[in-house]
Amino acid sequence: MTLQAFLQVLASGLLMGLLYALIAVGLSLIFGLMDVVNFAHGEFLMVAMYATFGLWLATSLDPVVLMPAVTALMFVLGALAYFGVVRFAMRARTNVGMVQIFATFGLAVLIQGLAQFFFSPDYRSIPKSWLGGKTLDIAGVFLPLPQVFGGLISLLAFAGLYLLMDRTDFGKALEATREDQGAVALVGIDRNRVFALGWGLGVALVGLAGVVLAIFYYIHPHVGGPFALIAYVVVALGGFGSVFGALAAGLIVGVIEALAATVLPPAMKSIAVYLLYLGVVFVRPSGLFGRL
Amino acid sequence: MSGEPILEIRNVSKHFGGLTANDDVSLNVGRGEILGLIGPNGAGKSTLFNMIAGALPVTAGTIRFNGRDITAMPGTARCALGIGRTFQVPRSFDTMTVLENVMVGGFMRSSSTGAVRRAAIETLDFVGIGGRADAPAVELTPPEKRRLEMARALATRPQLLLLDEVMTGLTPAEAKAGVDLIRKVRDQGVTIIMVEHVMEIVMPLVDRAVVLHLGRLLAEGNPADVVRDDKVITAYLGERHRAA
Amino acid sequence: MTHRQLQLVLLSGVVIALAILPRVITDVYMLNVLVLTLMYAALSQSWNILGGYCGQISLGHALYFGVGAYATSVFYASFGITPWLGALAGGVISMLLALGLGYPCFRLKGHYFSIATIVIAEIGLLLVHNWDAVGGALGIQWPIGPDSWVTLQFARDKAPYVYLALGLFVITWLVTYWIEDSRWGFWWRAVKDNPEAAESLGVEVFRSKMAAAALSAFFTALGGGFYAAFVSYIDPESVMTFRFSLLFALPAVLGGIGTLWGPLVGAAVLIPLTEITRSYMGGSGNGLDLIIYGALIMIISLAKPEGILSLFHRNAKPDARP
Amino acid sequence: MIISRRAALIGAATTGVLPVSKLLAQGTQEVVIGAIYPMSGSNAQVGVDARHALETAAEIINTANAIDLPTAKAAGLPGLGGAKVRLVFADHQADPQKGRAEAERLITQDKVCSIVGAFHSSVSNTVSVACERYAVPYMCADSSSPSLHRRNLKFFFRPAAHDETFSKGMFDFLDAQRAAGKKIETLALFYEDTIFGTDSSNTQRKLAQERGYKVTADIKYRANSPSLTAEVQQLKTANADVLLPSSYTTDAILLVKTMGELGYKPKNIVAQAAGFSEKAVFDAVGDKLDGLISRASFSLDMAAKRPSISYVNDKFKARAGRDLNDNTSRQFMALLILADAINRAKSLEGEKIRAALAATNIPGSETIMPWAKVHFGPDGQNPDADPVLIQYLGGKWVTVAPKDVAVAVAKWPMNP
Repeated sequence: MTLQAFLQVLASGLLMGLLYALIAVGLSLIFGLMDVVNFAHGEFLMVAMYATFGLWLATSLDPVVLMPAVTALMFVLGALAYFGVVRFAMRARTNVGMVQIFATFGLAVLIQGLAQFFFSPDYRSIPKSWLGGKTLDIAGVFLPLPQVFGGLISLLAFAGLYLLMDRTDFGKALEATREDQGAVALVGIDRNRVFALGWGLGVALVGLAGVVLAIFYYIHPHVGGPFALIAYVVVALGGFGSVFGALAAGLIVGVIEALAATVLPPAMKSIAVYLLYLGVVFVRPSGLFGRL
Repeated sequence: MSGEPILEIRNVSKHFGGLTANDDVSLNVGRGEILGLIGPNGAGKSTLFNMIAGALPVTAGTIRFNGRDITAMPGTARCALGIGRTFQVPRSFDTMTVLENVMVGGFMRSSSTGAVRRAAIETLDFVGIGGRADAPAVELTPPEKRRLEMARALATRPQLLLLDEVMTGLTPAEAKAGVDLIRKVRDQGVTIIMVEHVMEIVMPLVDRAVVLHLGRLLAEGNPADVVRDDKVITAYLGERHRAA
Repeated sequence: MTHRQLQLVLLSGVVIALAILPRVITDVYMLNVLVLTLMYAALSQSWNILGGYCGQISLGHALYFGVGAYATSVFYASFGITPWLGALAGGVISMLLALGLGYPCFRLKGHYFSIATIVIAEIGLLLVHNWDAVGGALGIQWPIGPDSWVTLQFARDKAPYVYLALGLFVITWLVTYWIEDSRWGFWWRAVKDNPEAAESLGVEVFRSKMAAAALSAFFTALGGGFYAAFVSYIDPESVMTFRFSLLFALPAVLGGIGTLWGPLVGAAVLIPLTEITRSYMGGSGNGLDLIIYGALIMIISLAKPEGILSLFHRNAKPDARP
Repeated sequence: MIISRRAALIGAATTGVLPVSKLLAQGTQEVVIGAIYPMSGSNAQVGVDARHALETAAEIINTANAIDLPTAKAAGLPGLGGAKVRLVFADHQADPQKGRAEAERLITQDKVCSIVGAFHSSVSNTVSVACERYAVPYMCADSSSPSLHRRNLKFFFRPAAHDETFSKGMFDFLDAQRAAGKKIETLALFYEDTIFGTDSSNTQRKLAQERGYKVTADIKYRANSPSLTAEVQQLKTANADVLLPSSYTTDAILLVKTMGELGYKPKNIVAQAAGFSEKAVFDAVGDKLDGLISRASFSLDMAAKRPSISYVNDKFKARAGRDLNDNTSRQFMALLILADAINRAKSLEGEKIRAALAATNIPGSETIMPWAKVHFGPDGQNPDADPVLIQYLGGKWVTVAPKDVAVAVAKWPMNP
């Protein structure tokens, strides 16, 4: 492989990795807050893509312009998912983990069905947009603009998340809730409100990723699955609950996956990512940056 | 209290990173005695306790049980040799009934379910919660949970029983019942080490008191003498001042 | 009569009723649903050993199912060895695999363990997908032969498959029943509820997990062998995907995790629901069947978090948590 | 085996189809045909389109149409007293087990006299075996794995080509281009890790060797991958004279987008249809595909020679909102061929329909396909279902090969 080809694969891997991190961080946030693994995460991504597509179809505005609207919508959806589903799942007295997994799995199937019902199972895409199909050529290394934009959004989201967790009352409430759920009630924080906000935030983050993906990817009721699997691996690799871990693991997974496809038969490139995960947790059972 | 000690702790230290939890602690426990391990918060009682139970590895030193070096042995194996324990915050098996909880311990000594069940019922009667045998463990009151923990540990037929703050949070009447139960256990020939934070409750019960302070052995001897020891008083007063 | 004897009587009743069923129901489609229900009950019972009793939530059991299906198919299609032996071989291979994988994996806790099982099953899927000696993506076609209990091929008759699936369920049930009241059963539940406390009571935590994994993998592979014989054609996508791992856990969770009857009750609700919504509503292609299926799973798991079975417990336990 | 014999008898009784006389006496006047397709899951759109295609075919069978297609002229099937065709659809979710269960349900509950299906070759595999066991003809409309007709099944029929024939057509075209002085030395194979991708690439690899082409990239990728960047980078590095993709819609869109992003313009693409005949792909990335060549079972520009094609296409478009393509044309035609056999069999009994199908002899001109004719070998395969090659030029498909049906000369290379 030439140096240029290597740099190309590396750059593509990093850009994809930033996107993986953005998809995964919402999952990690929700987990860190309340120990819930959300099996409908991929479907939230899909909903965000359809929301972008639907709004684009209705308003002809560019996806970039639609981003705040879609993100806000996803925030509301996340909060609703908490109030409508997860809140009840957390009431379980025993095997809480399994109940959550299957309640959110049921939600995932339901959302897929709704998507098929309202949008038909056809493959949609946004053929024309400001960024779509445009590419930066830096000395023979091509950086597609939608992915560059996605990478920037991802970095901004992580910076914002850092500030939010570190500087705001909401961040402190989140932190307090995840430290000790019982104590929170004593200091007068409404647990349900914090959880709902946490879900809203987590789903809004995956909403950002959905808008970016809608620019350059196809849209389909089942589009979430492969991304969700990667997101789970990213979250676990980085350490459940760790925001920085999600970013680091996302980048690692993106690069490893891209490089593996040049070394292994491409059909088996995911094996490299999976082995990496296993290798890391066998040495560090709580991931790269996990607490536990 | 004659003959060779059941437990010998020799120069045991424990470091957590740069933090020293126990520093060069040596201690003998005689067969059949009730030993009180006391000291203010952060004295290193729980750490020492967990090292004896095998839940934590030592950094340095040796622990011998019945003359046998058990320093590197995991908790499971120590249980097989005859060391039982309870937990500071009771850890019952919450999907099981009270009886089943105790049976888990019983399988240490027998693989016949019938025999284990019969023995477990006896043990439950012995600790005084025989009437709750079929209740789910999760429904027990806190004092009942402490008794369940004790029954579970007794079901493994220990020679040495480690009790971790079993009196904490009990009303005076409950504590009195607890004291009676511990005496009854000792009368069966079981050696007991109990960690307690509150001295007043345990002093009449223990044969010998060992006071830890800042990870080191501060005083040891007859409980009546120990509570009058200046060093001990300072250690506890110091803590009260800090707390205030 | 003790509680345990009552269970055996109940099982006999269920077995007799189910054995008579193929003589009453003659509809091939309904018998097919019955076969699947019993098969998933057996597979979920196998999963329950590790996931329900021992508390190790595996979401990668499709791997063992696939190993069973592939071992049986390769032995039969390539060497003419009867699926009875093939499934047994698959069971043994799976058991060894589970022990080998358990060694590193049981160091992991909670979600790290579950994700590891997903990832390992995905690796297995990709390897089989790209392994030409076992057909790769093309899969393995069973030779079409006459009806026979040796080759387990029956052209139109579903009753033999009902009996085979029922047999598999009864075996997994009896094994669970027997273990539930033995040292291993107590140890597994102790490991699930509180590993630290279990260790202090002399429970061999690691060995308990390994034993549960081996047994669970063995029976899951037998189920895979049965499925291969039942369908007579397998490919990686139709026996090794994540979907199956979920389908093994789901009945136990819906019925009552870590209970003797949970898997059967859960499968009896879930499988007919899945099949019938698809068959009678799926033809339109508008996703309505998925909407109903998804909503029902959600509602059941939320309304009865301890499983459908908890409906029948007389001493329904009050909610201890806020 | 008392049980199995008994059940077999019941099976025969329930499956057994009512004699025509009784059927007519009851006034049902219905020929029930099952259709098994993916109606949910990632390929659900295929099922939805198939539904439109088959319903279009049923409409043409059931009404009188002045076109030259089998069973089109009269309303209903004259051989059965004008009986109408009724379709029953079932969802197989790409699962061979579910496909078989649905086949058995359609046969025993809905009493279908034959079944059409199933897109996925894996599902066609189990469905055809079930049909064989119940002596009900299986019309394999669109599954293209060559292994399907090599299993000695009596009730299996496939009027369209399979992957070997398709690939042969593609290489015949390449040979012709080379003979015309075009430089074609190197090929890049790009295929998904499924039955379709495996069958397609195996044949292409073999043909490349036999006919003296050098394969410089041989890339199997995981279907529905989130990213194909590294894979496309390898294609770009190889920069073969012809890229031969075997991909479905999702990956086809991603492949073309990624090629654009990495600044790779392949010299030529000759696609194994699939995704490259789907509207969704051209909606998404059609601007980058001008000059793409695909093998096809169907070509709309043949409508100039055969009025029936535009007639059918209009009817289909009214239902589906899109033109007929490689899959939907095959599904449409399969039902007509089946109806023709049922009409000639004058019976709904599986054996008789089977016999009629085996005796099928429809000239190509009475189809909407570019086939020479429709007849079946002993293996149930139509040996004369040669594909055409069509090129996507200025937003329209143009037939460019073989010579006798070509409307225009291929634009070659696609990207200079």
